[in-house]
Amino acid sequence: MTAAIRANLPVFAVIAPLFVAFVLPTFARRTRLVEGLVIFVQAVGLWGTAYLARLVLAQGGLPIIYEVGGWSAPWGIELVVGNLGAFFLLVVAGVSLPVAIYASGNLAKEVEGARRRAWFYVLYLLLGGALAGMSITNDLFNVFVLVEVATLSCCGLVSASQEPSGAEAAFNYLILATLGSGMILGGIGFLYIVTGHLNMGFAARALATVWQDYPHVVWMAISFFMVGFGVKAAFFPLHIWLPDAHSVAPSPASAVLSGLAVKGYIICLMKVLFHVVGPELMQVFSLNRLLVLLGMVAILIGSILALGQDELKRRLAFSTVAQIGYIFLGMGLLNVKGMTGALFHIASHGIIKSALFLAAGAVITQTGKERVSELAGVGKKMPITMGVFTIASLGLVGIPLFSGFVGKWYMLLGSLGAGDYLAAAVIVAGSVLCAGYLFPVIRVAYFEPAPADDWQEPGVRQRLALILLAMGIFVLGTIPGPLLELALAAATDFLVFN
Amino acid sequence: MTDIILALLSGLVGGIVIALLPQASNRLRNTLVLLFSVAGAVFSWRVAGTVFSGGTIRLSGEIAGLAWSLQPDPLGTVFGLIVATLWLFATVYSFGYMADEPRQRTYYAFLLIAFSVALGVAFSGSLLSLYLFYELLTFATYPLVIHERNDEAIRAGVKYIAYSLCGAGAILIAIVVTHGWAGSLDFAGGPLLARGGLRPGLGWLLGLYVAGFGVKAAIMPLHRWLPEAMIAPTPISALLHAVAVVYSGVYGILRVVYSVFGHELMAQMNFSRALPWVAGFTILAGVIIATQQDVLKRRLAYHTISQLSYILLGAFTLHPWGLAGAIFHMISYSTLKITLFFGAGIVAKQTTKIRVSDMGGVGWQLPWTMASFGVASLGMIGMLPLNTFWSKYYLMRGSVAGGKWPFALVLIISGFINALCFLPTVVAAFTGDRDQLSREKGGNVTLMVAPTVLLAGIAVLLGLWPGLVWPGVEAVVNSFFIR
Amino acid sequence: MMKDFVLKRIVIVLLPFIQMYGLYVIFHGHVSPGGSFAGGMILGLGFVAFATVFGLDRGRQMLPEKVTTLTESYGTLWYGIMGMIGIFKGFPFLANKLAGIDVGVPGTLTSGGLISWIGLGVGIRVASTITTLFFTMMEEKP
Amino acid sequence: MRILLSKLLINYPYMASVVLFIIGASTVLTRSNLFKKLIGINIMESAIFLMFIAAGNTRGGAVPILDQANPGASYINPIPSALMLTGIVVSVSVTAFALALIVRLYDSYGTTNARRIAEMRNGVADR
Repeated sequence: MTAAIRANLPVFAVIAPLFVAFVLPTFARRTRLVEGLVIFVQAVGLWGTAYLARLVLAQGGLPIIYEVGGWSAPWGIELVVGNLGAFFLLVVAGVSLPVAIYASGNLAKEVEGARRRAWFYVLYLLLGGALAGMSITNDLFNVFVLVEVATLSCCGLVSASQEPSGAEAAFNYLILATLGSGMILGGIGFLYIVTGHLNMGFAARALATVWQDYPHVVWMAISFFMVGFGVKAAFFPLHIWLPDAHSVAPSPASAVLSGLAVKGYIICLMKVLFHVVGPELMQVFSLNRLLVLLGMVAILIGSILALGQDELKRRLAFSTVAQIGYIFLGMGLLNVKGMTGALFHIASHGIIKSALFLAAGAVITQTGKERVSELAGVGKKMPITMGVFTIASLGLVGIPLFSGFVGKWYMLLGSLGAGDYLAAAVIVAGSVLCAGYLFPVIRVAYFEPAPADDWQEPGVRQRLALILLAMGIFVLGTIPGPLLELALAAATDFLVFN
Repeated sequence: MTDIILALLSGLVGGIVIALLPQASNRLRNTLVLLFSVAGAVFSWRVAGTVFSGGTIRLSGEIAGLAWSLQPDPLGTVFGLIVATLWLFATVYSFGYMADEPRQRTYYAFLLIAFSVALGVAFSGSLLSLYLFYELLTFATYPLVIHERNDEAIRAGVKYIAYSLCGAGAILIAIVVTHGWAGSLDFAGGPLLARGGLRPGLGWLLGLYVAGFGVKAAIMPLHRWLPEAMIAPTPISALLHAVAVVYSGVYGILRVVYSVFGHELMAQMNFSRALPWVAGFTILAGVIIATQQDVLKRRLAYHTISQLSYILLGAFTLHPWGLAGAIFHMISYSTLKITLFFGAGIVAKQTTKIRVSDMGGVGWQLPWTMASFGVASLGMIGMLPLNTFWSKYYLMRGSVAGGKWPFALVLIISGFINALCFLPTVVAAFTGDRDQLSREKGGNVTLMVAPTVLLAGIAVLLGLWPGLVWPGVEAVVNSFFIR
Repeated sequence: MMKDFVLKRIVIVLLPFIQMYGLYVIFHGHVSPGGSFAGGMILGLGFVAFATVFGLDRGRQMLPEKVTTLTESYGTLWYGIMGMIGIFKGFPFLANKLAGIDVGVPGTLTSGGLISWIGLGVGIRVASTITTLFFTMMEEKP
Repeated sequence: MRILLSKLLINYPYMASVVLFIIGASTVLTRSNLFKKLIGINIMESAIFLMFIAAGNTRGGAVPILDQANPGASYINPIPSALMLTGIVVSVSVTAFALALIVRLYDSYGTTNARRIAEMRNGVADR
């Protein structure tokens, strides 16, 4: 039996959260059972993905190919757990477990009613399953379906808070994201028309031979993909929905939205751009320069906009826009170092931004204060929460020994390797700006006199989740070992063997 | 091996312990702070003993796929010793100065942590660990800078952290480039870039490094944060803004010049010929601005800017004598400057006078303090029985021997301006009207005066017997020039 | 709720046929156009027609919210269980012929193996989702 | 010109889908009524479905059901149609969800005009 489970781990990574999500509504009112089941699924998921990652590493980067229904590649749907898949599965599982633990403690204060909370978990698990699917599917149409599942779950999560602004943000997000999915579907359509394949490997092989016959169609397809995924991943000029959506959502939702969901779309875009279109074709269309340029603009503008926000969660949301810029910049450098940096930044930003949002959420639910200027003295009343916030800030700024540094180091290596000194300067300037918008929070929290209000630390589960994430930040920064190996191997896959 | 870990940990652990103590328990806290500082100092001295007796201590490991190492060489050890020794004095002085100040727990906790981090800067054996500790030093000292917590302090803090982070960013880029060119960042194997020889872009790289470390070394025009940061309590100004923090910048530049580029490579580069001029300009401009300041601490701050460039000038001569002078000046200047600051602090605390123009007659009230202040002022001019005479001597000798005689002239002129800068204050302090002065006692005078007088005594002692520290200076020079 | 007698009778008479047709489309997904989604839609639209004519309350009586929640959840779970048959037999998820399921003669009803049964789960889910959506929207009236 | 026109005419489904796509996208982006935005989304998605299905169509092709009587017939590619069925399901769920959100927005703001909602919210935020 265990052998059967192990052999089918790739598909379980996708369907287990989905099916648990579908069963949850039947016992929606038994909150403890729901929470227990969610945490159990996430914990098992983490174990399974760790096992998969070990398998992939042990195979020396050879992907585990899973043929659903026993149908092989061009006809059936493939799940490919390669370096990239294992990497992102690990990130998804690693971040969603602490967030689920946190949610089980904090959600009661943010979402009213047991049924609504159960539906929150349904959407949470659906998002997790969709992200897992996105990371390992090798089929373009599956990408579309999973992207849609993720988008709808994200919108649901955004609107989970009862405030009307939540519904508005969710609607705006939904409209733009659906526009994006339409674009993605159109891009898939163009690729299918040109290549006749939906399987990424086959499409890539066909595209390499036929793209010269249909350069305009391919160009259209690529631009559709860029805009479509760009909207969903909040890539710079298309980020307008993100600050509203990510700041009004309940804090666990903000954490996964900023930490994971956005990255899922980026992973899909990476797959399409590097596995299907290929780096050579990207250079033909000057896509790499566009990515670097827009990435730099995103870093600067996102950070500067974040500086101007007084609402803590909005500030973090704008920071996400900037950090997404880093990932795109690293992608656009088109060398292994830069790509590794971008991939590692996906992991480290995922974990750091989750920690930041969860800490901010804990502060907001415990004190009722949403603005940075009102948070004087929080650090003294809630040392663990603000301690984690501090660690995460140091990580995001990119202090050595914290996870953010590793990604930025590789991106710097990449940009200097590509001879792009401006990009290197922007990467560093982004760090300084990042300190500019995060450290005032810490200063206000620790070094301003505390009011007499009786603020307390959040519950045990929230603290546990925060501490887990902080440890994650530290571990990723000091012994990133397998994750960095996977990122490096995935980057090599992207750029060398294509 | 264990010494270095214990030296680094004593401050860190101490800081955490202090932070966990209740706010009220002053006596226990002071005892513990002293204990941990002494421990840190003792272990640093033990490390120094090992290094100067020819042993090597190396602690290296791979973190996040990059090689990090702690390996104090003579230069690092000298810096570490300066930090460890002066920290003890500053700690004792703090007990006196801070006795009636609020927020003591935060103050001492971060004082100890900053101690650890400064030692880390000194003992790091690779550019990466140097960068890490350099960056951490900013964060560890930030709470000390904004200790007053008023608007001015917070503005100074923002400026401090912004300047430092920008500098650190420049250093990070430079480190990445160095990593790409040299393949390694470890100091142990000689100058990193020497093997590659001259190559295009080397000047830019040096510029990045100098700009990055120059922020903390307060090279003009990157000095703006330093006078502002004088809002901090006096022991902090003395320790951090006259010694530890700015020295970390100076130390970084010394490292870059001698461990990253190497003096041979530097000598071949066009850009390195411009650097002494920057330092010379900063020397003169800093001290001239200092004479214009009326607030004593600001005057001292600009004077710091000037004096730091003495060290840099010595380093940029690329001559053994110049380096010897630089190292000697690191040692002698720090003892004198900390004395000056301590003196200013005692005056401010005891008479609430912070302006030079008000200080007439203070000397009669605080004879020991002002005597030490006078001794230190003489030292800043470079008078003979004081240690700075020797450092200036070697600096000039190095400038002339390195073919850069105009800088010897700069040093002499600067000495005269220094005289204008401090002597009138001292003279006024002992000649002014002594009767109309009110004295409101703040702090514990004994604990403040004792370290001040002791440091002045040390300065005189080193002036009389420079041989006391000469072996250390010689070891540093030999480690870079004789290979 | 409509008061037209003819309409009510016709719906009563037609309802079984509509349901029957929905099931037919579901089960013939592999041999004719349509399939579980279209079939489930027809199945659900039967209930929708009933609720339109007889009113929301009778519709809810016939298909309480509890039931739709259950069918929604377990319809999907059924899909999962069917998929797991392959895994239990030592083959990949959703394995059909490979897992030794009888696939009969092409062109006949039994030629789909597991497909019809999987389709049943999907169809039930679609039907209950459609009815839930419809009921919810009818309730939303302010 | 003639060749271009004839090419355009032959490929009329694609042309129609392009026109529909532009109509849909511009409706989404320019209209401030939430319902019109939603309708625009639906038009846009229909355009893509149309394009996909047109791509799968073979003129004079047979229904893609295995038929022993006529083994040599050229079949219409069933994959795009199957995919678009999924796409339609997705679009239905998006529409349903968006409608639910519009209902909630109408309940709390009393209007379905996106611009006015934004104004009201900012007014609340500014206080």
